[in-house]
Amino acid sequence: MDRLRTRWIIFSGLAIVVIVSYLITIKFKTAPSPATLKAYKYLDTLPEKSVVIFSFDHEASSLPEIQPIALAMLRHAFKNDLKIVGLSLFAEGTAIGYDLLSKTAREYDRQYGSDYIFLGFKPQYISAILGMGESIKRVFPEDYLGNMTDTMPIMLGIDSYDNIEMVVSIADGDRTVQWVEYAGARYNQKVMAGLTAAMITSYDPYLSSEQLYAVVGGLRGAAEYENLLDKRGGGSRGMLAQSAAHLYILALVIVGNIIYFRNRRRRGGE
Amino acid sequence: MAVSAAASDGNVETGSWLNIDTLPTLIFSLISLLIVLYAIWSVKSGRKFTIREIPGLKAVDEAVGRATEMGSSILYTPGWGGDIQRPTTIASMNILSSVATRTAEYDCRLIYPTHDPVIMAVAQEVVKESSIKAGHPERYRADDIFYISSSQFGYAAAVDGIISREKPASIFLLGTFEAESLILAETGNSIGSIQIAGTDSTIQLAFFIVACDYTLIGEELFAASGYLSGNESILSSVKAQDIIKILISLFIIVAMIWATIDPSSTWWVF
Amino acid sequence: MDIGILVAGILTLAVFSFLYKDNPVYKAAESWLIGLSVGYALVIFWQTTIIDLLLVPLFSEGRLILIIPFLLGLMMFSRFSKKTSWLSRIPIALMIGAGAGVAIPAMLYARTLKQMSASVMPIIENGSLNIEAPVVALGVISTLAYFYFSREHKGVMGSTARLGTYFLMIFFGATFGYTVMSRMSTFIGRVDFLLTDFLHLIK
Amino acid sequence: MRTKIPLVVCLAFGVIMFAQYFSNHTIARAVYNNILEWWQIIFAFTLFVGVAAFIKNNLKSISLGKKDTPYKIVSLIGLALMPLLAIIGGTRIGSPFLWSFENMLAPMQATVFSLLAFFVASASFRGFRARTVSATILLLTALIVLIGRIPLAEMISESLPKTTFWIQSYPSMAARRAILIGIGLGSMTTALRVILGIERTYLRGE
Repeated sequence: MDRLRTRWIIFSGLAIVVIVSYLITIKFKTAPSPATLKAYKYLDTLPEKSVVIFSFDHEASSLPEIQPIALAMLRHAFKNDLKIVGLSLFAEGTAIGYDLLSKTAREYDRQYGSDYIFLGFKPQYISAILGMGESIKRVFPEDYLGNMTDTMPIMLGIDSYDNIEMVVSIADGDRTVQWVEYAGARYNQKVMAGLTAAMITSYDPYLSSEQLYAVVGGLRGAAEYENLLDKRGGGSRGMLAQSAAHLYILALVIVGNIIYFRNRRRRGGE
Repeated sequence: MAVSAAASDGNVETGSWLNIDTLPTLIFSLISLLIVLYAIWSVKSGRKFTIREIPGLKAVDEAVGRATEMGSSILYTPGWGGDIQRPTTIASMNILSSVATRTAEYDCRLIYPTHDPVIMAVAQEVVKESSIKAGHPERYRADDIFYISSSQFGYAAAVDGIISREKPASIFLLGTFEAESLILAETGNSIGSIQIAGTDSTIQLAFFIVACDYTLIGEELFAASGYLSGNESILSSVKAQDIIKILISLFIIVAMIWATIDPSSTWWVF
Repeated sequence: MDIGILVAGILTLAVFSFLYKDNPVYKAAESWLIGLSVGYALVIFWQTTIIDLLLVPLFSEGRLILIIPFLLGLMMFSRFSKKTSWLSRIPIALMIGAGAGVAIPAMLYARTLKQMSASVMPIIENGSLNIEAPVVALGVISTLAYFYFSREHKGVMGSTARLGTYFLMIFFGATFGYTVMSRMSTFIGRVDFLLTDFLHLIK
Repeated sequence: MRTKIPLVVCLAFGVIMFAQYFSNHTIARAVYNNILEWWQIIFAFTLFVGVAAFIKNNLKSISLGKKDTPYKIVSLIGLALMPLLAIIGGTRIGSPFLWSFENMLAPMQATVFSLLAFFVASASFRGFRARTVSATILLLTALIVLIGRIPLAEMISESLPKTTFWIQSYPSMAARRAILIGIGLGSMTTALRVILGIERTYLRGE
């Protein structure tokens, strides 16, 4: 009973901390991390009409964290008039990817079929990634809306990774690794990622070896990107709640350890 | 590069049989292949192969002994994430076999909840065999090895409940864990059980290390299972990997000294 | 209110009810979720693979070679009968064999060769000490030593491996921190939905 | 024969796919492309088999009248609903199929995941103890990251976020790299044993 009561107190504490801090609006200046800055600069200096693949390699469960990152990067790409080929290597990323892509396209008045396209989902990701190195149209004979891919204006000059400047993998797991290990290693395709925070450290070695070009990580990464783009979004809005939650956890760990060591000393003294 | 080499032969269309760019990988693959074959041969030909002491493994006896002394039970669960084909699940089964032998010898109760009916069936076989091997087939209790629910949090809540009610003296969390790791390890910790955990997921490992007494980290889990089961196939893998690890370490040391002396050289870049 | 948001809001609250305790409402919501997600995957796989890659090329383009993977795919269903279940091993063997074959060079290149190369940095660069170079090299080598199983961890090997555990703990610590960050962000995202879309407390 | 054919198939496709990596030849590419397609098609069938097994297991426990029967029925209805909606209204934008995804599946999925925030909180109070040197290093690093990545850190000191990045980019990255090398070698040796037919676990489990 006691155990449950502490649990409920801690749970309610977290809920209150996050909800209250979310209701307050404070604008933070979030200095960009080197990895976010690198991603931003790359997309910023890419010539107009360059083609970028956005791959939605995540499940619906990480949507809250992934969405602000994806939106910020998509906005940037559309703003700079880059052509976007969207796809998904996770079944659940499909509908989400199309939704985010068409939503941002509307903001910048970009046309489906000529400025962007969504190819949909392919299972067996390794085979799909490798196949696109040979022919994208062969892996995706039809787009998500059922059009024949080879009839779409945007696809006229696009055949394989040779025509793609960058793959942006929006991921909550190790799908980006497969982009790096198959498209990157085999076809020299440049890859960068938008990742959930939990995955950031897993990708550090790839970032350090430059197999992965850049990373925009977590809600914080989204906030940094929004800041660079000078367009407020979900990342910036969540920063105060995020900070409050971190401090709450910090306090819990410290208090928990104080109790633990006091008890241990008391037991040791007996 | 390979294409231009082919072009000079006058057959651009067919490409060359050997892609020169992949030569380092080919050489490294062949060397690794030879090392693995050597290791397989050496283990098969009965050469004695020892594995270093793994603290978590040494604690198995302690854990069983303590549970017996206290007249309490042991809880063993392979986590929610894996199916029977996963290497971690197989490794977990190998360790279960040895734990079950001890519990049968000491007549200690072994509780094994799982999320997968197939894993349940295999675990029943394993524990039954171990009880027979220990000379106490009557101490095998099929009802203690049971299927709970395939839902992640349903499984977590149920195991959580079992831990709070039965208060097992020792808990083994070995296998494929996902988010439920946190819930189980925390509950086990709060009732003061000895906890031995092991998995290959880095995120869950972080939680295990702070909440459990012993943690088998990634490869250690596999090595431990090879050690306990004497499986030639696993042992030869462990051995081959050890040999290659030495080569890699030497490579890094030599190349780093070289890079310091002759900064213009780049022979270590592939 | 938009009916979709209403449904989403109610289901969100049903899932959150688990925080109080495991209850029938949560269980029903979760079973519903499991069913929907399997159904969703089924539809997507049917469209993107069976229609696009198999039926259309096979029947309208006449690529007869696709009969082979079609038959191999059907063999998977032999698992449901004890007598024929061995047939399903053939397509599984194909996938596992092909996967293993592709993986060997890819793993060795991307995870081993590339990572080895990237760990090499000059210790002294342009006359000044490059502290990161020995840190990275020592980190990689000592962690590899921790995962070296053929010898007891005593003497030099023992202290190197011990150093390796410290590097590992720093990595796990950083991962831990970022994972906590991730979990909080997910919750904040749901709070955003509840406060903004569902309850309209924020404009 | 029952083991031999699969072993031969595994060996053959393993060797072909290994060898093609090192080749640019047109024939090698064509063989490779075909195998990639076959692989995708067979993979889709494995999913269908999984769904069939899911239905079978649920029906079985319903027919046995177990305690969780109502939940199994709920699952099965959910499973049947999605294909049904897809057949009736298609899967395009504005279809009931996508509506169900966006308003039921996705929000529930995300909410289930967000429950973890709470368990992290309760575990930080009760489970995360600096009991050993290792656990202490781990906790300290975690706390540095937790503080170093919030906007507050920059207000306290410029060097706080910098320290975080340094830890992340060098010592932490080095350990992760060694783990990666370990996993790479482990996968490689396993793959070799699979191709050579020494590792046959996948042939069990029927």
